[in-house]
Amino acid sequence: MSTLQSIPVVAPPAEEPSGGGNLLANVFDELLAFCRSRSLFMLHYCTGCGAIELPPAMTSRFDMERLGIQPMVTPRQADILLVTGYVSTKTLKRIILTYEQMNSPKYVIGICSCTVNGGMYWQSYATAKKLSDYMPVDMYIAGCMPRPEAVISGLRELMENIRAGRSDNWRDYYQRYDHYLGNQQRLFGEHWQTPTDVIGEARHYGQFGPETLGEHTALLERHQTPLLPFEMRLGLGDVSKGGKS
Amino acid sequence: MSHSLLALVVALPLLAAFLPPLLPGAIRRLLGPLALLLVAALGVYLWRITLIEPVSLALGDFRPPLGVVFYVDSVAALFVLAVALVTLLLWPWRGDTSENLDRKQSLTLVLAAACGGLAVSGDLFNVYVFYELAAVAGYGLAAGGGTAAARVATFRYLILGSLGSLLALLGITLIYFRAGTLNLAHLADLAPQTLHDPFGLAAFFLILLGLGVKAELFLVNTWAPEIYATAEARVSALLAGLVSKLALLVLARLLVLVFPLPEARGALLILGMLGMLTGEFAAFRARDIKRMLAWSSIGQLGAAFIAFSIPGSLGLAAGLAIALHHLLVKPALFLLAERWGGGLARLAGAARRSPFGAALFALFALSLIGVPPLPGFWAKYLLLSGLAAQPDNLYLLAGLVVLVTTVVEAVYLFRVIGMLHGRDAAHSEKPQNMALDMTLPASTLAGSGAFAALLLAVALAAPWLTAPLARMALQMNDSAAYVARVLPATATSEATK
Amino acid sequence: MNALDILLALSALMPPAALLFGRWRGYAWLAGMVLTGQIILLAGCDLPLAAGMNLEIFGRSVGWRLDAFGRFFALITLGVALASTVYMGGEWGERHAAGGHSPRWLHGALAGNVLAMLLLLSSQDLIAFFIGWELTSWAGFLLMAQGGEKALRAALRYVPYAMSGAMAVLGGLALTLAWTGTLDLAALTGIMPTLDNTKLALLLALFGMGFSIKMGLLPFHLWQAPAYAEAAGAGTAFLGAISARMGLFALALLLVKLMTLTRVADLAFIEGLFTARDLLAWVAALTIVLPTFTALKQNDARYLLAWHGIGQGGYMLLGIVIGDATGSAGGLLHVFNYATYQAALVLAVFAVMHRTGTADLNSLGGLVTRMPLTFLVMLLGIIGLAGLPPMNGFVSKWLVYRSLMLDGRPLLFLMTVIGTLGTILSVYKLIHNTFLGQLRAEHEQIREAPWSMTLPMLALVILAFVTGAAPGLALSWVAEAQAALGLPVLAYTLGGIESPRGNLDMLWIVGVLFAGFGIGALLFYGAGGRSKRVHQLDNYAGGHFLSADVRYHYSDHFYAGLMHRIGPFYRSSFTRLESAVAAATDLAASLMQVWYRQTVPALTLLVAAVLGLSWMIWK
Amino acid sequence: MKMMELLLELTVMPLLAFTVGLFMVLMMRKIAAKIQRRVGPPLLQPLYDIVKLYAKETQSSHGLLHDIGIVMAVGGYIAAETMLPVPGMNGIADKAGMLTLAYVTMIPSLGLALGVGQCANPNGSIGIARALTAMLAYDVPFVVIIFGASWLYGSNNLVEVIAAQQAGGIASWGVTQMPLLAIAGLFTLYAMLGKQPFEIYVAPAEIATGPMVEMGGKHLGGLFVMQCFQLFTASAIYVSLFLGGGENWLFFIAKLFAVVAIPMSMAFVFPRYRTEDVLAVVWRWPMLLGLIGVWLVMR
Repeated sequence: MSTLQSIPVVAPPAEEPSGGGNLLANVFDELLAFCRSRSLFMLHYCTGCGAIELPPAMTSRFDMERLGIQPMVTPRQADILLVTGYVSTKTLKRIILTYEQMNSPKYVIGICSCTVNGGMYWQSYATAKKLSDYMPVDMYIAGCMPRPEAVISGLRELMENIRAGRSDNWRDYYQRYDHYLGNQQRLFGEHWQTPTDVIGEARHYGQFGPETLGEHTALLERHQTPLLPFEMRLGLGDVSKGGKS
Repeated sequence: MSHSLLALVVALPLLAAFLPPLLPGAIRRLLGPLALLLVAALGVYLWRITLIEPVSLALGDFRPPLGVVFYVDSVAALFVLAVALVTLLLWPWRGDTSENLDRKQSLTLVLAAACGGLAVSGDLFNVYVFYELAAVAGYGLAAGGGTAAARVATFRYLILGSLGSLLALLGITLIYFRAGTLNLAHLADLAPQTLHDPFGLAAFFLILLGLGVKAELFLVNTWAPEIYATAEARVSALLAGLVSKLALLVLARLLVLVFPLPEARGALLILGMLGMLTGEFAAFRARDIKRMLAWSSIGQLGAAFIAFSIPGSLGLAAGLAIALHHLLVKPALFLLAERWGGGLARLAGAARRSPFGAALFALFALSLIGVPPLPGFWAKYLLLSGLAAQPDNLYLLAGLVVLVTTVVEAVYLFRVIGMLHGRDAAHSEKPQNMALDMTLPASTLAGSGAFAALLLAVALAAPWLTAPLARMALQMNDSAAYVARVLPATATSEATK
Repeated sequence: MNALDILLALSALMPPAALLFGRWRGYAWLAGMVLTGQIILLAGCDLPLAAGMNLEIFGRSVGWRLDAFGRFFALITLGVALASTVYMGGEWGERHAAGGHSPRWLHGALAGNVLAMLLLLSSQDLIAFFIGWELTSWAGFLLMAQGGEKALRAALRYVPYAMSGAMAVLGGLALTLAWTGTLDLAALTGIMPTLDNTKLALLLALFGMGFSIKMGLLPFHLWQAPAYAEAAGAGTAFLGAISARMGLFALALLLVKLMTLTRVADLAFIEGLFTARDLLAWVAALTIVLPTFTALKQNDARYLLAWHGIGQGGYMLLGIVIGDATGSAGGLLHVFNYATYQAALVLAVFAVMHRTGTADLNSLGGLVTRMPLTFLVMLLGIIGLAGLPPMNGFVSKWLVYRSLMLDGRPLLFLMTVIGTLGTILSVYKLIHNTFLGQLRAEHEQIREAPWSMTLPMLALVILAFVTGAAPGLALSWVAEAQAALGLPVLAYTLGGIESPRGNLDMLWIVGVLFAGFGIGALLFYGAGGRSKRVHQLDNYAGGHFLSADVRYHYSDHFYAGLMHRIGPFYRSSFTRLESAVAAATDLAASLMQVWYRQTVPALTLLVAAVLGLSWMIWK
Repeated sequence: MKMMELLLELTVMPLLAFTVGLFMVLMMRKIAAKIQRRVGPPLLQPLYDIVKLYAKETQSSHGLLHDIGIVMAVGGYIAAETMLPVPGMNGIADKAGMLTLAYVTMIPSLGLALGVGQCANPNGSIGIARALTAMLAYDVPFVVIIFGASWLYGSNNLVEVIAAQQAGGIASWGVTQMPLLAIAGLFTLYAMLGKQPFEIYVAPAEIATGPMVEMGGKHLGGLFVMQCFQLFTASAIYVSLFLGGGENWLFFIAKLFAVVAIPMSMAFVFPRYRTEDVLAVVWRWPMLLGLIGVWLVMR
């Protein structure tokens, strides 16, 4: 059990914002960070054997709920995406979609060695070896499989990171979307796309970074019709394309 | 003005029927209508004077009870008018050949004369004669359809009709045997002593059956559907519209004058109810429009019988209203059915070909089932209020029968209306034939349009027609006045007694 | 010429005018103006008013006289006709005409209905009443038959029902005349209650059956849903909103004014336990529950609404049968309320049909972004139909509930609530399957309905909302109608009622509700992070990638669990009853035809003669 | 100043209800934890959850109606709380009555249903279909109970119902006056709270939490707030009808928590019914009890 600092996925902790002198704003941000750290809804994407260690972690013996952690069912509701085992190419598509559908701040935890480096599947042609190539991972919990204690410990560390404002890799996905998309395209082919609109979100929430757009997103835009949401309209204006998939 | 004009009611059409062979073409064709017009005018005139007071005429001035008596009260006058008008509206203007046409026109005129005679006759013997005359003319006309089916139907009609005549004659003989007279007024005078017993009732029943053949009375009406389905539409219209009403009128007179007995009324009521039930229900399953109309007319006449069975002038008013209304509506419907005959399925979409015809059909149907403010409603209203006022539960039952059968009637008539407006069958099958076939000719539309105009006029004038109707019923119900008018001497002797 | 004469004369002019000028575009506006004028005239005149036209037929006078009770219905009729006419006059009417239908006949039928209803509502005696009744029936038939083949078939199914009803009424009329000697309604008011129980029961049965058929009460309700649903759009709205209420008008007249409810309660089936009044109340309650249950099973929006229309009639009758101030006010108010939202709902469904070409609840979905105004109409409409605050449907139902509670009728009360709950379920299905869920690919380019359609709908729901927030506006008419009918009059306030046994102040309730919504909106939009709209395909599907060609929508068999439980409850026994009657008629008809198919009629004649003679002689 | 006082009450009542509701949620989770031999969440856990959800930085909405649904869900309950008398405050309870209250509490459900519908997720629609079915199930005995109470106390007005009970002490409480109805009411309340075995519309493993499937961020937060209100409202209605309302806040809160605690102590040992079985069980037992109870009351 360890956060593997050697894997360059976590951006160096940003300097604590100076706060601009507004004490109240700081307090408010602290409060929000605290609440975020004490209320984590997790979506366990049970890809492999690691999932078996989660029930003990949740139930009477270890009781995650006392830490404010509870399981949730859909990506919209969840804060943490737990990927619990080897990630095949096919599964990875679903994981990426699920990740993109989660609301930020969102955190990814890779459990088991398989998510770190492919583990015992390291030579399989159909397995994605390193989860952090495809999405920002906040925490790896290595082991084959990690015991509930290890899982809990990892989660506690994540909580601490969140409270201290050190864990906001979700921004990285927006800011370096081209990078992640490139890796995804390399694996899935150039026609890869999800029904989500990451670039639009980056623009909407002001998370645009220098590497949000690039050659890979250009490739994406070439064949993708963006899925614009249906706006309510009275039909008096022009009939614009509502969007297609 | 001399009342001898009365004789013209019979004489004019008969003259016009038998003269034509002696006349040149143009006049020949116009003579019949002309005669009928005259009779109609006469009818209007008679109606206006008889509303005040009935008139009677002893032919050859033989005083009754010896001679032939014509008696015209407002009812008879109205029927004379109706006979002339309806015959005129159903006049056969065209025929296959000239000879054929001659025959048709002559027979029609004979029929009109006989009907007029039935309306005005004041004694049973004349009634029988005119009835036979009408029957013969009817057979001739019905067979005139020319098809084998028509001939077969007519043959059966002939057998039934002859048998009926025979029964009627037997009844009349019995009456004569018992009372020694056939003059209705005289009979009315004598009936309480001589005829109000089982014997007299048996005679009445025989006459009822005999005349009932024409009046489509239940038991003896089985000829009607076949004849109406196979004969020419205008012939059906004449038989269903006109002849039946006059037979009905005679029966009603007999009932009022000679046999005002509960047993006689009961027989009429029960047979009327059965007629209504069988007629309307049978029509419910009719698969072609002509048979449907035939059964419907059996039902309607049943309603008229029920109405006449109600004692008092209220029942007569109801019966007259029903009969006159049916007289207006049924011929028009038969006219429409001429082109629309055959299976009901053929009618699909016909409204698109003849919207006016379909509208007329709907109008007549609505009136027939008694939708206010059309005249049919007032007739039905009179009938029902008359029935409801009777203490006897059988009358209430009859009311129930009327209500139920009206529902049935509405269903089958509207089924036809639905067919007319439904999807065009022409879409799927040979469109051209169908289109030509189902379009009503202008003459038909004109004929039934005229009936419709009359119907609407009656509907609009209803508030002003109720008083004359009531008056007519009163007159008809007043057997003392009848006797007094025809036999002034007896009446006075009665009075002095 | 007094106001009633003008009113009737204008209405009498409209059908021919429609038949002559119905094709002209401006006709709808003309008719709309006439109707508006009539509404103003009617609302402003002093009642009661006797028409100048007075006929004398068979020695009885036939006349027309409008009182406040009739006016209440007349105003609703005119209002709904106005909305329907305007709706018909725009794009919808053009499409209708382009489909091979006749705008003249549609306008004409509508105008004919209005005339017939006004005649009925202002009738002074039973003959005038019956004339109005029949005209209403057949004008209704004309309106029903306008929507093509299916409509015609449904309308034909209506014929036996309508005719049976009419004949029952006519029979009742004849008996009334025979037993009381008068047909004048005012005179009957005094006489009819004095008839003995048997006669009264027979009259109640005849008239009651006739009126129930029009109203679609159980078990005579089967004709109504298809006949109303399949009619042409604006016609459906008119039929659904007010036509069937003529039956209620007549029933109220009969039960309250002519017979009086106390006399009806004297007619006991089981002495002291179950009277004719209870029977009526139970029929009303079952009419609420069973048709609502049928509505729940419908997959066609028009049918769903039509079935609810039948069910809602039960509330009205129930309120009137209870007969206290609150209940009868609730029943009468429900007529008005129901007309407002039902017309709006039907028009909204037809607006959707206008754009999408279907009312099949399994082929729609997600239209809220494309037809938001229609959605708003339907939303407010279903809240009214379901009887939830703040719409007016709640107020009238509340009055009925309350009077049932105070009257101590737990089971009837339960039935009404079950009806309401069932309605909530069913209308949610309606709005969900039409406007919510996934927007189909073929509907992406759909536009909002044109103003000629949205305006009348919006006007109706706004009216429904305003009279929901301030029910006193409509209750003033109701109170007048109650007084005219001889019912105890409700003491109302602008916001509802005040009573020691529980108040209702809709002004406050609506105010607080909207304040609550305001705070909710403030919390939602003011606090928390920004949100971003996402496409409907950006959706949870267990990791599956959604695409527009695959339907991701739940519409069919919507309440599967509920249907599993209650689906087999009564197994369409009414339909079976109807087919049994039809089959029996058919059988009777076949038997009758046997008579006319006999081969030797002469023999029959002879046999009959002999039998008849022997009867005559031996009798 | 009567109006000012009323306005103040209208503001305070929802706030208090929310606060109490928060602790009810906590209690519920604690009870679940205790039954499962866990520690359970900390004291302010419900608040943490709500704050976190509102504070999500990216939130996805499926359209205006999705938002409005949540607004209606929360706003409807805020309005409903003002019609529910609590110790010292009557709000507009005397202008509405309990029947109105019962119907106003359906507004939030309708709002939620609309919001879920706009999400275009069939899981959500199925959830709503089931939730409405459940509502049909439990509201039927519920109105029987309302009928019994309003018949017993002769009024539809909750204020008077409570006053009548408090005037006579425990002997005149609903629970002693109409014990059968009280049992039926408890059963109904249980079903109303929608915990196991009545959890048909959430069904996480089957339809992915049903109505909540597409709810994240403040949409979900709004639902959490709604849950607090819902718990409070349901228990407060029960307390007002059967337990004499609140003489003071202490007793009131004790009663409220007791009422919620009873079903919750049973809930977490059950699996889940199917929809049709919910209907069967709720229409059978509480209905039967309720009708007998009403008969006894009216006798």
